[in-house]
Amino acid sequence: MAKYEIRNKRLTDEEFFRIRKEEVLPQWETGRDLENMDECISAAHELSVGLGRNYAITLRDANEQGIHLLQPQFGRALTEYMIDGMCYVEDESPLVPAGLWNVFSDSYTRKNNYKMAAVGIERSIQEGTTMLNGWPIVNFGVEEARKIKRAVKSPMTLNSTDEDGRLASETALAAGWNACNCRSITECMAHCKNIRLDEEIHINQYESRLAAIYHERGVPQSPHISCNLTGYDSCGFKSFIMVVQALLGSEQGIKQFYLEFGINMNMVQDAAMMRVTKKLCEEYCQRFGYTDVRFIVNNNMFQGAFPPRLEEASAMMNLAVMIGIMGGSTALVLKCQDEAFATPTKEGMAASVRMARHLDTLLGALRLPDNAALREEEHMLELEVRAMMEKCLEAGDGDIALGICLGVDAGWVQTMISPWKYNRGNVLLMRDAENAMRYFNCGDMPLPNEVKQYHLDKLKSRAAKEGRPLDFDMVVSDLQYASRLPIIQK
Amino acid sequence: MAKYEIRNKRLTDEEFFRIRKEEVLPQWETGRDLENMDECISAAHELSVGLGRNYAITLRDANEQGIHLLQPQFGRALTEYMIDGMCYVEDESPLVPAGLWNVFSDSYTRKNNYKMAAVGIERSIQEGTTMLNGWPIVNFGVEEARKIKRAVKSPMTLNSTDEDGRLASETALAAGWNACNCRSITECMAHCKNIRLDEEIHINQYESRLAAIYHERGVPQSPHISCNLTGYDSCGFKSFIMVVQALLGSEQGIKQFYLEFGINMNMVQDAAMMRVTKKLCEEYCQRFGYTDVRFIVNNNMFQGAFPPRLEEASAMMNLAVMIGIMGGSTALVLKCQDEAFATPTKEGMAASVRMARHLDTLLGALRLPDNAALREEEHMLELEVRAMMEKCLEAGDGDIALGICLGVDAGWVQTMISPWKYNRGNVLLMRDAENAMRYFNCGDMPLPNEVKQYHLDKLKSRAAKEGRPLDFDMVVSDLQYASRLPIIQK
Amino acid sequence: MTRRNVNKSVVIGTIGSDAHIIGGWVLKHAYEDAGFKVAFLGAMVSHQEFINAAIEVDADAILVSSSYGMGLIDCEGMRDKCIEAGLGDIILYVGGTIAAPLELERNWPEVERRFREMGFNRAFKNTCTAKESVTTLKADLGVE
Amino acid sequence: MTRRNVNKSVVIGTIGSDAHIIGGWVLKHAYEDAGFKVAFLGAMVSHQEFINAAIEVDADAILVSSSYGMGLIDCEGMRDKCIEAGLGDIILYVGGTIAAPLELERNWPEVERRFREMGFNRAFKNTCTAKESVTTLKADLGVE
Ligand code: B12
Ligand code: B12
Repeated sequence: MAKYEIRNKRLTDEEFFRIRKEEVLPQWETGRDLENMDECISAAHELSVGLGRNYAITLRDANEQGIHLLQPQFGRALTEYMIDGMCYVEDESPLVPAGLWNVFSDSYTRKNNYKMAAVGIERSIQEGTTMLNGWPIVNFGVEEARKIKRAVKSPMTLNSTDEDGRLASETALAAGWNACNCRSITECMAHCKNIRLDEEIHINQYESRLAAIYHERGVPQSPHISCNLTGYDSCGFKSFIMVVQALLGSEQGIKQFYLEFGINMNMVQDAAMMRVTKKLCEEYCQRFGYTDVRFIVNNNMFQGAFPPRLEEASAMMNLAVMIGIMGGSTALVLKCQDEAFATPTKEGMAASVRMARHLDTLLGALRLPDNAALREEEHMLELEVRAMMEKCLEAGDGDIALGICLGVDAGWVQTMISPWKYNRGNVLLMRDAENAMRYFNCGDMPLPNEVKQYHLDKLKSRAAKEGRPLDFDMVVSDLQYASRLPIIQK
Repeated sequence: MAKYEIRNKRLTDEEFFRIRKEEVLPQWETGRDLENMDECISAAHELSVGLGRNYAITLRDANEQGIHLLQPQFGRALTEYMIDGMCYVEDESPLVPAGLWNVFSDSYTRKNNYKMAAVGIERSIQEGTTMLNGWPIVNFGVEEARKIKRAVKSPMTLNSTDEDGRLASETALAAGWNACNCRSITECMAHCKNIRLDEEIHINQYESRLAAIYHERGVPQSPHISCNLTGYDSCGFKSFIMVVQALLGSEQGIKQFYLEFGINMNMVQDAAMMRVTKKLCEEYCQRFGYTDVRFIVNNNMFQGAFPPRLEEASAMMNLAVMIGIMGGSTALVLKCQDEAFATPTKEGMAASVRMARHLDTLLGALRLPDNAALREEEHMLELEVRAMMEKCLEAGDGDIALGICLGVDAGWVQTMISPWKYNRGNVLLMRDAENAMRYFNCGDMPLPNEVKQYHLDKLKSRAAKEGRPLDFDMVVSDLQYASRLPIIQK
Repeated sequence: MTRRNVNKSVVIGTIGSDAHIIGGWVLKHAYEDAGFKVAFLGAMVSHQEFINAAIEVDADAILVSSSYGMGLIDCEGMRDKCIEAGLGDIILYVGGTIAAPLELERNWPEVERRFREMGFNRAFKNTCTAKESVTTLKADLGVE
Repeated sequence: MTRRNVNKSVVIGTIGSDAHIIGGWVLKHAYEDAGFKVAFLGAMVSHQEFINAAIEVDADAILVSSSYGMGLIDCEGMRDKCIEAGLGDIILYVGGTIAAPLELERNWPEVERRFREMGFNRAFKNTCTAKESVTTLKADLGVE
């Protein structure tokens, strides 16, 4: 246990401001503009609460009123492309007034490789098009970020982390955006290769604390807890890491979380995941004394491979929106018809907003009715998540930060495919006859026998339906179950 | 009771062949080519069973295997456009091997106005495009119909009735298509103005008997019982008329019915309608001694106004397909993105097939799980349909043909808006908060109090949600609830 | 337009073999709400029936609804019959989904041109709301 | 292509900061199934790591996967480094979603041209299946 120093403990102001000054702001020259935190906060207040465009408040109100917020994603190399594209979407779709923006930075920025981001900016100017996969927020700095904030009508959040998103988050927050993802394990599993989990948690503690400070000082924040990992993870694993992150973020003082689910595309299983996760986030937070924390369920779309044709992509998106609404989400992050090819275009995003809003109109107040299949799924999921939580808490002697690090070492915490070198990856997942995600082999994950059996039984339904035994090839081909175009018989 | 001569009684061969010779074949010159019925049947056998492209068999097998058949609709003025368009769809989409065709004739043909159809053909040739809203099957005759049948790979059915579709059906059947809709009340309510229901039932008895004769002589048929009426009818009314039609068709010897539901776009209510209708069709058929009849659940899309833009139309279509699959349909009749503007184009239909097939892949074996809301809806629907059936049967002294005619007179059988002059139309329908269709006022329909109360309670949920009292304006604006484009706030 | 006295009265119906009655039903309510006298003939109305009703109620305008795609054929000769019946200056509107092939429906100026040529004063797309059509007619009639 | 002895061995990894590992994982299995020796370097591999591994396993080809949209930037100079390392004639493939803006991804000949100019033998769209890529490599290597 002495292996890791990390603990789930709030950073003191002293530590926080030391890190800020020594480690975060110096990462790139634009950090200088953020030195005066009071100024940052009051600017943020003016640009979000002041303009009536605060992300956290909008989200909370929509949740209370049962309104669905649509959330397009957008990220281009240059500020002018950003403003042009986001205004286009707001002008060509019914995004306003029930919308949010999810802006992503480019991957160089996410890797704190601001020199390469600068190369990308140069190249983009030269070529007259975007040569980066997102907006390099750090290179452009806080004033440019404020310019965007002023130009668009819907509240914004920033999606920019891999190992270390602290400077990006500082910049976004000071511009009146929402920021500060709370997702150390997600990051390791989805985007990282070499960083240790304890280091990543430490970095994320800073981000969470940062959001909390803004919140405490009157600029409400709603950091994202994401489980949109590789697109090929079990619901239990996704749910588990969200509960863990809830504890880590709450300790730093976050009061409102945006639970961002990456769904697996089976309505019943996904609904179960959303419900169980919220319930357990609340329950575990209660248990550890975080009593005034709010969790809002939202969902991103399927994070796996999309089909490379309009109609098939449209079927995917409609199903995803439907699962989100029927499953109880408030905000719906949108992909678009270009998903299989390139980062979203403004035309694609406007189209997605039109589509999703209409589906929302058609569904009205309809939700997935409570039913036995859903309850069984919830029950099994709860057993699974509780088993993993208790295992890690026990190992960490009641400290979840420590426990999860040890859990990764032991292989209890793992997913099937990840770039992260600490991921054991001996779990195998495939889809059952209803396309719910199941453990074909649960590797070293500490799942209750009842849960294992449940998954295997479900898989048998598929074997029966297809009339062939389950095998490893199914695992591989399931990675593309939704992206292969159907065969046309000529 | 002496008011009507009509009875639910099988036409004798003598009557049938007399009508055929005297009333049906002479309607237009192409009727001559159908005189020899044995020849017609053997040609039909060769072109459908022989080629492995029989509609009824394909439907039955798909139903048994749990496969979904996609069913595009198509109809243009000239045979060459038909072949070009249908082959295009089969070449550009995964329609084959799990597809069916729904070919519609033009409205002049449906009104037996073959002279005007001829004008439309001429105009189409002149203008080099289709100036009719469907394929004038009677004017072109059986040889042209066979040409189409040979050119396409998927089994075909004909949608061609208003008052009198007998000659059209004769032509289609002799070409190896499926035909003979069994839908006298639907026709009156949807397409007619002046004809009396007893006359229409009489005409339809011929069509049903015709299908039965082909079936008995080795060319399986699966006539459609449709409830795709005005698009603005209650589920109970739709279900009721399907049960009535089942009795009328079975008496004539039909052994397999294609139940074609027009859905109202609320997943739970539509699923309830599909289940209850099938159950009651079976039950009432048993009761009247039709013991070997098969009912297959299928659905058409929403029959009301579609939105005039791609993305909104796509949301509609995806939801409709989802309701069909989740609700238990085998075949899914498709509309397309052009729905609000003009009869389907080949490009639009190919796109719909691609979309629907992908959604089917994504949903896999998932169906709407049994649940309490669904059971309650089913229960209420059953009460309603039984009440209407019993009322009519009683009035008709056990004869449903007579009973329903009297029911129309009494106003028990009616819908909100119809071109039919005998429709009382004092019922008012609107949508509840979940967009299920409810009675705001049930006029003279003999609904049990429990059912009335249930609908009113559901409507209260909407009043509460919208914070305003229910009124007639809601009835009017609900007619376009799905077709209005959302407002863009600039 | 120099015309007879306006008395806020219209005839509404679908033409030819067109059964699409919903649009007409909505129009009927909208015109009544706007204070018009409405002769609602329902669906599948012939030229002669339209004209007879127009004479009977001394209509300012005939609102022909056509949705099933064959309006171009069905509307031919309607103006001539009006002239014959002494209704030469009656306003003729047509609306709905008035042209069968998509190519044509998308080429709206051409659709309008054809209906004008046939003597219709205006043609309306099916995206036109009932209220908008009331406003237009009032303007054409010069009334409030 | 005149080359050294073919020994059915490849290096696979994603380049630059690209974390998209799933495609590489699929490729790894497909090449192993096809009898190749695979040095699978996982995600975020630098030019030098690719080259070192290629030397170590005496690879016929380096399969560079790039999905995150910055492949055009990341792949620059890769061929030169190969030449420097004495791997001048090694086959370089790139595949994935290799260009960031949609305009460019849709203009495939231009994407191919650019990668050829950078010394890549072939560029593959992300619709290419793992099996297809195996078949192509075998053909390029002249082996079964
Ligand atoms: C409901 C419907 C039906 C119902 C009709 C029930 C009934 N009896 O009314 C049923 C299912 C029975 C039906 C049958 C048929 N239909 Co239909 N139907 C529709 C649908 C889905 C909606 C029409 C509707 O009710 N809209 C709602 C009302 C409120 O809107 P509206 O009619 O457009 O009217 C508004 C405006 O247009 C305007 N307006 C209307 N008329 C006028 C006139 C004037 C002067 C003015 C100012 C304004 C105005 O005011 C209204 C208020 O906003 C449309 C497609 C669509 N639009 O989504 C197809 C559609 C009209 N039908 C079509 C066809 C072809 C048929 C059939 C031949 C069957 C078939 N092949 O599919 C039959 C024809 C029957 C017949 N003899 O006419 C086609 C017509 C194609 C074309 N124009 O080129 C359409 C466009 C569908 C399609 N894309 O294929 N149909
Ligand atoms: C899953 C996924 C993720 C997962 C990745 C998990 C992981 N670690 O692997 C997560 C959610 C973490 C993620 C993150 C990001 N992603 Co991502 N992601 C996808 C997605 C949805 C599927 C990719 C996938 O797994 N496909 C399945 C595999 C089996 O297919 P494949 O990779 O294409 O590989 C096949 C072929 O291409 C071929 N192949 C692949 N490589 C090679 C090489 C050679 C030589 C050959 C011959 C063949 C070959 O063989 C494979 C077998 O068929 C795609 C969109 C899509 N395609 O639907 C976006 C996508 C690739 N991501 C994108 C982006 C931008 C990002 C992010 C920057 C976040 C963001 N802004 O959205 C980060 C970047 C992280 C980083 N540092 O790289 C963009 C890239 C845009 C571009 N190219 O212009 C895409 C296209 C989505 C989009 N439209 O915006 N992503």
